[in-house]
Amino acid sequence: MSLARSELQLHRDPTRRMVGFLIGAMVYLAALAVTGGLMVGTTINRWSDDLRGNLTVQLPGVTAAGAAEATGRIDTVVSTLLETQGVAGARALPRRELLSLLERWLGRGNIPDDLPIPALIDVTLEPGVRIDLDDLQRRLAREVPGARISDNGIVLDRLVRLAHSVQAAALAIVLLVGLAAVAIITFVTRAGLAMHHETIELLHLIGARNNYIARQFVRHVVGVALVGGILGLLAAAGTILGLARVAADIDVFRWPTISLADPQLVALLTLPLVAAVIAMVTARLTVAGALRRLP
Amino acid sequence: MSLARSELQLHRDPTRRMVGFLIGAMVYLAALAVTGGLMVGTTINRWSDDLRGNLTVQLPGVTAAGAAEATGRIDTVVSTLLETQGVAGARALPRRELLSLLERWLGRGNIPDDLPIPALIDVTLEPGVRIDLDDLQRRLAREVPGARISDNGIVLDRLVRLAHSVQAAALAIVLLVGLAAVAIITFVTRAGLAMHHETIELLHLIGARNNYIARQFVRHVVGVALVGGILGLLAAAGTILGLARVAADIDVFRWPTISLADPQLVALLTLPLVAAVIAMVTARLTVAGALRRLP
Amino acid sequence: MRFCATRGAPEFVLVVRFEHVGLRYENGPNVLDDVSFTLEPGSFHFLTGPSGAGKTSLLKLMYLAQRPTKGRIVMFDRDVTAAKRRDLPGLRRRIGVVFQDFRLLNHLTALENVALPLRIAGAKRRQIEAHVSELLAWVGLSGQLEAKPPTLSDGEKQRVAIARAVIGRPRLLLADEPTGNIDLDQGLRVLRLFEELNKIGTTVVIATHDRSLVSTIRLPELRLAEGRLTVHQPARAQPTEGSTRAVPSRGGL
Amino acid sequence: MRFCATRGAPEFVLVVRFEHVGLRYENGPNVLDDVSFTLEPGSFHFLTGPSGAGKTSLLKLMYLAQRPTKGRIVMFDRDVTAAKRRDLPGLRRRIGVVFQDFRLLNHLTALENVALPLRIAGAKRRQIEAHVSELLAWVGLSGQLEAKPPTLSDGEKQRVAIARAVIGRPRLLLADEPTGNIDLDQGLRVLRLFEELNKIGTTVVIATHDRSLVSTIRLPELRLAEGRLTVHQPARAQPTEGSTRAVPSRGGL
Ligand SMILES: Nc1ncnc2c1ncn2[C@@H]1O[C@H](COP(=O)(O)OP(=O)(O)OP(=O)(O)O)[C@@H](O)[C@H]1O
Ligand SMILES: Nc1ncnc2c1ncn2[C@@H]1O[C@H](COP(=O)(O)OP(=O)(O)OP(=O)(O)O)[C@@H](O)[C@H]1O
Ligand SMILES: [Mg+2]
Ligand SMILES: [Mg+2]
Repeated sequence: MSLARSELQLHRDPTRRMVGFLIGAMVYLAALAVTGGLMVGTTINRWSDDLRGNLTVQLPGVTAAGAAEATGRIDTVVSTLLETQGVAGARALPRRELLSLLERWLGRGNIPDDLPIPALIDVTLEPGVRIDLDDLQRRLAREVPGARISDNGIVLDRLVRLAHSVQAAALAIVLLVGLAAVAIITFVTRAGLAMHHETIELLHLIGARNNYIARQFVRHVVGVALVGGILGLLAAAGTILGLARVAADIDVFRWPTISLADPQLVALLTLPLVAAVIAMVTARLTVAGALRRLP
Repeated sequence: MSLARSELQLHRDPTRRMVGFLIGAMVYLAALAVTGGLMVGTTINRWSDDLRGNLTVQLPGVTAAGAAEATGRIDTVVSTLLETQGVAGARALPRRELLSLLERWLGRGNIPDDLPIPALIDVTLEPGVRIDLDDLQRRLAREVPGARISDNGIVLDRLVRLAHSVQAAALAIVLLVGLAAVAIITFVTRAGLAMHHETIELLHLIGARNNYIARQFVRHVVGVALVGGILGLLAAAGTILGLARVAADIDVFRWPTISLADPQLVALLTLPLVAAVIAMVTARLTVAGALRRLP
Repeated sequence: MRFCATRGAPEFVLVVRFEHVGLRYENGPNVLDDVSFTLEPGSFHFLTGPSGAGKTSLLKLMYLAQRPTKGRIVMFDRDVTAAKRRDLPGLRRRIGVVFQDFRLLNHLTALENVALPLRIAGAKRRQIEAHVSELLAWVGLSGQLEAKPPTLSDGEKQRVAIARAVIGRPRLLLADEPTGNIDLDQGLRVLRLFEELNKIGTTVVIATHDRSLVSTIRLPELRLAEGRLTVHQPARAQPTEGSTRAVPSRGGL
Repeated sequence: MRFCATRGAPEFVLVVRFEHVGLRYENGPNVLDDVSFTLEPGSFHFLTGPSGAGKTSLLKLMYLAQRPTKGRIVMFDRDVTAAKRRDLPGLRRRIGVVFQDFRLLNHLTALENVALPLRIAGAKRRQIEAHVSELLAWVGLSGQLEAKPPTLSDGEKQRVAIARAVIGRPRLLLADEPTGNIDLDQGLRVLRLFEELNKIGTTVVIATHDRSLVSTIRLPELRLAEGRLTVHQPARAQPTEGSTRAVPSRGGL
């Protein structure tokens, strides 16, 4: 002979497992979408970072014999570049490096010593700085006739556009999953309340205050949402780590290695809390609405 | 004064919108996952197709002057290649093409006529055939001294592994969404039936046959699932077309252009039907279970 | 209200026969101990007993909502304790029940609620409507054909429940406290409806503790007490029109 | 059953006062037309009228489940037609209601159902249990403290509903057909419970069409017919112990 904790006995509710499951599923999907979005965004940012703020300055080709003589010209160009505002660094690609690049096309050992190979100078720009390329070109050509700037602008532009598209898509997916979560929690909570309508009405009629009634529902829904959300997050973490292991094997695309210490991923840990808050607000509003319709 | 169509009046059910929405959401997610999986799979297959069954044969470089003389040697190699079992085609890369490739590295106009440029022959293999490269190499070198085969094996291997991983991930996601859909429909149907328990019991007591009762639920759930599923599919189609438009702008990665006539995408059209079948089976089993518990 | 169709020879010899029936709900005490009785076609009985005696439980056994823990029950000449599940709906359709708690479907109108047994039996929609609204008018609800149960008073709900029980002209009518929520005038009117049905061959059992009802209309009485059932014949003939062809039942025990 | 605590001066002069109250449900006819009456502390009335007369509707107005379409209602000296929503729970806790359809919570035991009003008022768990089980024993349900309503007979449910209505020692007790499902013996026992409460100052209104109840216990009668209410005094003093201090109410009209 004993009295139950709560007269609504919501923990014996048939909708309980459903609410938990759905919230878990939504947290899972949201976590995957966020991670996916972050990953793709980071990857593309890296790709474009590699290019952004990169110029190549090209000097007329010299044969192996004239290489020593060319070094002076290269140094002139490099120092001019380094004096230019916005240039972070300038490095001449060693002839060996160029030769190995050429070998890809010409075949190993096929490059005659008398092939005039242009000197390439890799220029790094300070982030966010836009340089007047025309002016630079003119100045360089004055110092070393034949020096030309080749810009990676087009490729860069494409990548930046892609990065934005992908990030927009990721954001859209996260929003979508979030909306779905809100909708589902609302529906499920409403259905739950519809089931308990008679109980709510009776409690109301025998003098229970709105708060007394709402509190029980809110406590229940929040508990279920937290548990479901945490389970969903754990499942998502499992999936992400699994994918990360696979991705680590494949460096073709330079996927970033995923680290769970990443601050943006740490933000994912709040997802169950977000779900719980959504659940709480929904439940409170729904109960309040149901009670307002009572006399 | 008129009699309603169905005594259960399920179409006025509060769970109706929830069932429709959830099924729509699941179909939406499943459609996106399937499409995404197909797209990534197709893309990687194309990439690897470009490489799979591709060999490059390289002949010693010749200068512009010696080009005419080299043509004979190239023809010899090509005909030898075409006689080899498993070779589908062989094409000498025109000197102009090679030059334009080189210009990327050497700078436009920097290539002297006397630069000995190797001749490259692009060999396509019949799909699925593995050729004894060592033997081929020996035979070619006999015909034209200095001819060498360069294999893309390593890159190919990587891409095939990546393709498999991505396809496995896509499959896992589709399965997951499918399972979630089944679980959700089951839960929602059960909750709906719990709400209607008294109606079912009364109909049973006044002599309705199980079929009569189950039919109404099944008809209702299937209708809702179909409508929800179709709406979900339409939403998914909208999303996919939107993404396709964005992707079409970006050919950096050679995403395949998505055509909704693709047979695999046409298969997506069956998703609402699949959802309806899942709903039907779930509803029928649940009602049968509920009725079995009655006297 | 007249039930026009009368049949010739009855389709069965016995409507209900209980043989040493016992019933207990899981881990409760015996509600029915050893109950035996027989109801013949066209008989009319009261079922009385104090609250909790098992009147509703006994009716449940008769409308096949409950299986006995022991003993044998024969309904319409068939042993229902051994019957297959798929044969039960056919038997149930011959039985009309006025549930103590009404069991109306809240989302349907009064008209639709009463029409249910006809719909289940597959009757035509046209026929149903005329028939149902005539009956509802007879129980005084002609103004509330389209009202849903939540907007009806309890007496009105009870009358809808009664109409639903009799609409299909059942062979056996089981009414559980059918006048508990209506006043004596309407109660007598309802009893007259039951008598009309009884006249065309329906066997009627009315569970009640309304002693004023039992004493006004003298009918044989099945009395339940402490899990046992005894049959009591009324002291003298019925004081009403004499139309209730109550056949004395050969009660068990 | 004794309600030990008695209070000194009553906290209010009037328990209920209706002034020209009218009620109609949306697009229906007027259920109540122009009803005026006053219930003083410690009075005891029957509320009678044919089925559908509006008895339950009148009680609903009194337990604040319905607002009148016109007129003014004063409860415990407060005009409830003008009261703020957040003041209503306090008023409702002074009122005990036996609903015609019981309204027990199916997932709670009899004990927990009866304990509800005490829980809502914030009573200690220990106190609740002893008190509740004593009351349940008094209505004859000591063996079913842990039973859930679906496993109770209708008479048993009604007694649980009665226990829940009186457990909080309300100032106003409204009982809608409280003896409809129990036999006369138990009905009189329940009435004695109400009389005990009435003795310590509770105002009691019992809606019923059970004429035998009304004629056994002579109490002033609020009679509802065609939307109007008239007050009838009993022909002579109460034949029961004479303990029901029924104060003649100054009825309206
Ligand atoms: N929520 C509602 N909406 C519309 N009409 C209603 C509603 N509740 C009651 N009514 C109507 O109001 C009238 C009075 O109903 P009420 O329940 O007050 O009667 P009553 O006197 O309690 O009858 P009974 O003795 O049968 O319980 C009835 O005709 C009923 O149909
Ligand atoms: N489903 C059930 N599970 C367990 N016990 C039950 C169940 N239904 C009824 N009982 C118990 O069986 C006994 C008889 O119940 P029943 O409803 O048959 O009584 P009754 O004669 O109809 O009473 P009333 O006049 O109050 O309706 C009661 O004590 C009740 O508590
Ligand atoms: Mg009963
Ligand atoms: Mg009423």
